[in-house]
Amino acid sequence: MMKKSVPLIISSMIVLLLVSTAVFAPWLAPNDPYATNMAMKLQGMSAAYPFGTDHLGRCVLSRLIMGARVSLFTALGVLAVTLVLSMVVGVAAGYLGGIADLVLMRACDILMAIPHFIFALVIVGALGGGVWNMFIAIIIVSWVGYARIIRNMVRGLKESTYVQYAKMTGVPTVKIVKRHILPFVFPQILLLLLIGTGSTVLLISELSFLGLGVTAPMPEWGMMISESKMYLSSNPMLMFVPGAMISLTVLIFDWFGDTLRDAIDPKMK
Amino acid sequence: MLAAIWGVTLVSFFLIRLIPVDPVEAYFAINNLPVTEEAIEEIREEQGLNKPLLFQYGLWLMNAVQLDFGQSFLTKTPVAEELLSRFSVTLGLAAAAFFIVIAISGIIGIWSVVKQGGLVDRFTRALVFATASMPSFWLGFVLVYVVSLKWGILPLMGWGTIEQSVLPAFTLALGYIPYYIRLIRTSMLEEIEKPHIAFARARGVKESIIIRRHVLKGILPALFTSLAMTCGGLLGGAAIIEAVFAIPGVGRYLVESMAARDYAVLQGFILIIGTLYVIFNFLADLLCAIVDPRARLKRGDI
Amino acid sequence: MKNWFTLILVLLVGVLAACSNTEKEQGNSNSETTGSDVLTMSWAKDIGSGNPHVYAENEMFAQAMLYDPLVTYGKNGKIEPALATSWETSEDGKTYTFKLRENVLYSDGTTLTAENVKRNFDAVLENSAAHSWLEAVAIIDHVEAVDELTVKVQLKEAYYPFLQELTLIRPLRMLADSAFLEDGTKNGIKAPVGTGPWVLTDYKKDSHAEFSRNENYWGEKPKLKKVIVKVIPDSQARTMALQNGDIDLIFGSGQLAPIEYQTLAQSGQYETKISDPLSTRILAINSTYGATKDKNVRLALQHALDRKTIIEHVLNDLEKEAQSLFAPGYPYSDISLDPYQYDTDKSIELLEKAGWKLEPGNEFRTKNGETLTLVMPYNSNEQVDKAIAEYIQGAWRELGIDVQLIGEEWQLMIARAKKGEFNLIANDTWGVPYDPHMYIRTMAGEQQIGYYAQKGIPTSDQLTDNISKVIRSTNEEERRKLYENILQTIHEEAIFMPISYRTNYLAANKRVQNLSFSMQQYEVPLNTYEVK
Amino acid sequence: MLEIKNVSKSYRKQGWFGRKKDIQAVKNVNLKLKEGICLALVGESGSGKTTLGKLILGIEEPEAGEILFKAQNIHKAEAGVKKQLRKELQIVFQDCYSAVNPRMKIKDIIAEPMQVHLSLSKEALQQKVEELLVQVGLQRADAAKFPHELSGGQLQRVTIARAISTDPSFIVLDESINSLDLLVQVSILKLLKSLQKTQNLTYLFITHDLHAVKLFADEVAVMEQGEIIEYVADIKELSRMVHPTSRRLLDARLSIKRDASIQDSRQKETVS
Amino acid sequence: MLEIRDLSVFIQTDNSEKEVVSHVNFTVPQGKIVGIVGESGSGKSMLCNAIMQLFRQNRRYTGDIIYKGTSLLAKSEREMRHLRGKEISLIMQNPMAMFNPIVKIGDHFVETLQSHERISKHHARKRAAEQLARFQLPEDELLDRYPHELSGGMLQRIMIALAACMQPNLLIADEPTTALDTMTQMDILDELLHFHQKTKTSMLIVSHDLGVIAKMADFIAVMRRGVVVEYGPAEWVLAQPAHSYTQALLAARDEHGDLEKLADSWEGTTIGPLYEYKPGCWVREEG
Repeated sequence: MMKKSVPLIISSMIVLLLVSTAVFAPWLAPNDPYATNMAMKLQGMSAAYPFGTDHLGRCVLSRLIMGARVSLFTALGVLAVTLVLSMVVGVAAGYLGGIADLVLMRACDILMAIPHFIFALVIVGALGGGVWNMFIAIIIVSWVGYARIIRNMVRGLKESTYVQYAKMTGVPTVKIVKRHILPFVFPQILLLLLIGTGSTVLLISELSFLGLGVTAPMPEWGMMISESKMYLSSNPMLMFVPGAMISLTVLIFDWFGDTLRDAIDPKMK
Repeated sequence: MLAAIWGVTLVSFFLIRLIPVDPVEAYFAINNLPVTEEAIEEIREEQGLNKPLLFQYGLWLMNAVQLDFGQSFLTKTPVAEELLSRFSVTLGLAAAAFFIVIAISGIIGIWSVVKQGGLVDRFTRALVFATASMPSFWLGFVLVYVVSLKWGILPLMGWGTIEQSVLPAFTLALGYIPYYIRLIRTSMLEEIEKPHIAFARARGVKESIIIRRHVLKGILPALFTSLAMTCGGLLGGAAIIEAVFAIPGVGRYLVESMAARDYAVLQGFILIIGTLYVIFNFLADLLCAIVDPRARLKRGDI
Repeated sequence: MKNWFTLILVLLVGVLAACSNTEKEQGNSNSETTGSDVLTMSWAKDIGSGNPHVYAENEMFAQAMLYDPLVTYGKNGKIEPALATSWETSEDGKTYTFKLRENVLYSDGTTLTAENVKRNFDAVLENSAAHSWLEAVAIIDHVEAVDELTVKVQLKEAYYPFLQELTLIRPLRMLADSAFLEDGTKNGIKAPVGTGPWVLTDYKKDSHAEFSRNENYWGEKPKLKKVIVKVIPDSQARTMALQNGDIDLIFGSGQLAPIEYQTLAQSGQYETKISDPLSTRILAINSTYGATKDKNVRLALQHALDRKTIIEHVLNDLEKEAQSLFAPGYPYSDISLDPYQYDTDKSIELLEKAGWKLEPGNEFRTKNGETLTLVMPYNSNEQVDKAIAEYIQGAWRELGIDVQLIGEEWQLMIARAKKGEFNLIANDTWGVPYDPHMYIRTMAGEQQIGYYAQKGIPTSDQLTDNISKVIRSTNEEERRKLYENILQTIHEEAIFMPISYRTNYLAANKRVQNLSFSMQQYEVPLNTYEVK
Repeated sequence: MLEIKNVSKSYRKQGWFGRKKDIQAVKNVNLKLKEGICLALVGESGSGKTTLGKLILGIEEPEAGEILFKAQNIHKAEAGVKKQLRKELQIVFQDCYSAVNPRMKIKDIIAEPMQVHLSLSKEALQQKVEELLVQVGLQRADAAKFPHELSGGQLQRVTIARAISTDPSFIVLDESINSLDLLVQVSILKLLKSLQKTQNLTYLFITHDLHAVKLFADEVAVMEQGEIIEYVADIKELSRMVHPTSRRLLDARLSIKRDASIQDSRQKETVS
Repeated sequence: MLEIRDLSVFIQTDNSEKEVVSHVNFTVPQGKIVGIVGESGSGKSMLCNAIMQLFRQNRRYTGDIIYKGTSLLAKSEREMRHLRGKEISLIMQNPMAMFNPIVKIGDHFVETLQSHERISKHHARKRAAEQLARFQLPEDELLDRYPHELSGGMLQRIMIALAACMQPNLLIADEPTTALDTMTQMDILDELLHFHQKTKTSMLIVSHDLGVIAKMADFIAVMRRGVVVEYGPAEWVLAQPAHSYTQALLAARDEHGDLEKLADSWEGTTIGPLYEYKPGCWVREEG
């Protein structure tokens, strides 16, 4: 079903590289990302500090590498939870129909009516800052849309002849869903979620930028940008580097999603 | 549609009530005032916060229908007034960004289909995609730093003149452009694959007519639906842009009100933005129905 | 298709038209910013509606520009005449009689009278709930207009800082009769009409405000003709606006990040200035929570704090090192206390004494299997607070202290502080003219940071008793004694860690001259500024 | 064997502004199918043939009337009986590609109904699948293939294998050959015919192709707008149908013999 | 008038090339109807598209297609566009998909007319109405209707009217009745025949249904896997099929056939050379 493609191999390698950077961050970081050293603050590039140091004399590169953890782990965690949540609700609503469907669709209408960023902002505001609350907020705002997509897909599949046949023959519902519905829905949604991961990374950094995300001294890219804002004229590198990291991550996930989609379904290019 | 708007009122009212900070305490805190029990009770009474929640909701809803969202806890001014004056600014910003999105993604998207795979096409697309992946707050600062401060081309910040709107509108728009280039490109290619295009070619219809009348018109419904979503997103995304560029818009106001836990403002804001979204979607459906006669049959509830 | 294009065209034209309209408006005010006696400054927030008797949305500096008090706060807490030229206090300290200045004109041309002053006082008293924090309002029994220019204020009880609190920017400043609504001022005013040196002449919410010189001002008239205040919420944006020449002046603590100030100062292209101490930046220690219940731990922390590094590197030398809770120039604050010196050895010794031992292989000290953990919330939007917190966390890790930072929005942080769920928290004293009595007073009220600081010490009851006594005292000598006692206890129990004295600072174009600061933190002495 | 008594069914269609419109798909239909025969149900599209098929299979519920299979009411039977009925009643769809899950292997497709109705061990199931494949003229090796690897004719054989796997007695052939190539149609019809004999099957053959009917069916019923308008008990009498719609259906058959009149007129034109 | 000379069509995919039409030869004489019959995948539609030069990008051709003495393969896209619809018209199968659902019927006519001559919208509409009237269609009613409001049979009729509106010299009908009911199919075929008799337009009709071809064609070509196995005047091919594949097809359509005796597959070779076994009748030699 899937074609082998060179771009896909390259892009998945880069994603893998990124993820393993996050996983092995504590061992990869050349310096302690939390160690403050006022004597060494706001240094330029050097052998010891490849990207220089920040306003508390911490190694920027080490903080960037550790920062990958927050962004990626949160984004991937959101991906996983959203996947499960939207699958369960979407399939239930789409396949069973009735009240479940009605409730979901109305909930969708309403929740989609509030722009994601604002919704997340309000939820984080309500729950308080911190990685965990931010994580919850992002899931709350994102799962509904996916659930709706799944619901629509399931509705289409439910009408397909082979599902009708399976129902007619008396195949149990759980088995029909497992066999005839999930294998079609799963890869599509995974793909959509992967493509959406880029925007999740952006959302995380935006919330952190506003001081609603992670707590210091945990290094997070959005927060690093807001910390370094005041050094823009004296030390522009400090702001440039985390921004570039965010862009790069978003771009890589976009590209990965694109290549994956092309490989799965070349027509959708 | 009315059902959806009603739902939005529910969310805007009760979601805000989830916030664990007591609004009265917030009122005191934001004013840096010491709190006494009597003072709390007095404010509570004054704002009707001591009534049952459902009663409060009913009251709020009744007033909201008459475009009265109550008074800001913070400034004592009517929320509707505050919001409307700021909304005009944000809508201006969003509208400018909206046209930039349509213009740029339209040109690049159509170009990329008509002159597929050209060098210029590839380069511009790569550039646009790269910029879109940048966080808007960061991009905003970099643009201000480079364009305004280093080159001195455009004004730094503020709002009111066309020059002042260029940078923020662009920053806001950039995030959406690649999405639309992709949407336009994908749906145009999809449309071109359709058999009726082959039939039109077989009739010798001019390529320009095919692109205009068949392909572009064919992608409009998908475009309208997405644009309606984007309108909401642009209004939401304006919050950060407004902070960076010192624009007196509603997004910045939201962030400030959020920090102050100004219930009345937050509720009114979410209600208005949700209603706008519902209206945008309704308009999109309407436009779709105008373009695509088949959509007229499908719409059941209004 | 054609219709669609037309629709877009129409919308486009509409937006352009809207833009060009506002452009014209903006253009007018822009042209005036370049005048030689016009100063353009930035402010982080909108100035508000200009009601002198309420708080929130109104920015104090603007209220101070428009309205005058009866008396003002001079150097070292000396009360000086303003709208009142002289005053008398009765023996029992309950009656104050003010003689008003003659021929003081409001900007609408009306004259200041005793009746008018009474009306202002009454309007404030009518909204007493909002002012309950302020003893000067709560303590007033009634106000009388004795004659055309004499006002008598009757207090319920004696209250020594009454005059001091009359100098506040709000709420006891004078508004013209014509500006009152029927129900007073609590629900707004008709127009900002005051006796102050400035008159509000143009205002666009969240965008800009324009003040013109009050030609009828009773005192020395401002040198500038106009002051335009632009609202720029972001500090980096303010800096860039100054560099770009869009504004002439950035004024105020927190309006510039220390590093930004330093960069501007070092560039030599701008006039920069730092004020005398205004208030004290402190870390309050919770004596009722966790490890900091132990006095030895509190003392250890006092010795572990390296103020010099914080001031040099985080505050960029913008603030002076603080040795005591109140700067020595404050009333009753010039007592000699032996400050805690930065000495990590002593700190470790104290920790060991308190039973917190560093077991081999552990990163942090432990006692009975518990780790020495200090909870420290900070306002996630305050970059300086955040940097200090992060620095302390890093520095104290070397002593085996685990500082857990909780970055929260200000509201949530306050909520946490009210519940007392912290070991350490950044706090400021109230500054001129409130201190010392206002900050001391918070220590007696529940749910306050100061309350949690003292509640856990053995002499807590005596301390709060002294606090309530000192405020009621009419005897200068007794007051001095009580304050000495209070400040002594605070110091000995090591419940506050003063870091630095907050200052105001400003950065301006070289063309702005005669730059100075007021005594009060939130007042900009624009009267004296000049533009070349 | 199967008796349809006064069965009616209508669909509700939702229109603009929620207006609802009822469309009568099957009107008061009576039919009796004898065991072992093949009844062809003929009619234009939209005449209600497929709905009738779905009613018989229990996919749809009738609004009025009843359908008896082996004297059991299909729609009102108890759960146990219903399961037995599901085993006995099978269907072969028109579009074989949409009738199978494209991500399942042939062996799993065929095994699906057996897993529900027969409790076989894994090996026995495998064995049975292979037997079925051979029975419908495919290779044992095809079991491991995916649907897209097979041609239309082969795949239709798979769905036939699936249909007969539960050992049914009645199969609805819902336009089962109409989208196949001509020679493949012939081969499928041959297969079905031989299966009918060996398995003792009864067919309801839904089609609009009278040519295939003539080759394959024993009895014919013609439907128009939900009603049976003509019933022919003997296939040999097909050309003697009298109802105008039946006549038109007969006339619309395209013969490979040249239409004399047109031929004549043509020749005249070329001469003149 | 149209001559296909040893035409082969190759479809190019990413890294391979597939021959879908192989060395096909036949001609469409002026004023005659040529029918091509073959199973799905036999390359019939590819042939139609090759003549119209549609989907040029990923096709490769060898041999030649000569229309009125000039090669269509050599023509530029611009020249082809002028030819399409005006000189050579195409009717495609599945009329429901061939009309743009969001464009009114009348506009389909208008854009076709305007693409080939300078004509105002008003005049074009008038011409469209006349054209619809010529095919006994209710012109005033149809012009402002959308395709989805009409039945397949009606749309197919409109398609014929549309294809005929520029008075083409050659009308290619690719499976014109496949998606239709049997009764509608008959009507459409009659319509086409009627049109042919009136205008003497040359036609190329492609169908998988031998019945359709038998009804319409003067000459019949039988295709199998991209190859023409037999070609000749309709009478000859139908009465005395020379190739065994043609014979099998005919037998399956025989009214008096017996299921048991019919051939259900044909696996013969199609690679043998084409030879003329009678004047004008060509057949492939079988292995």
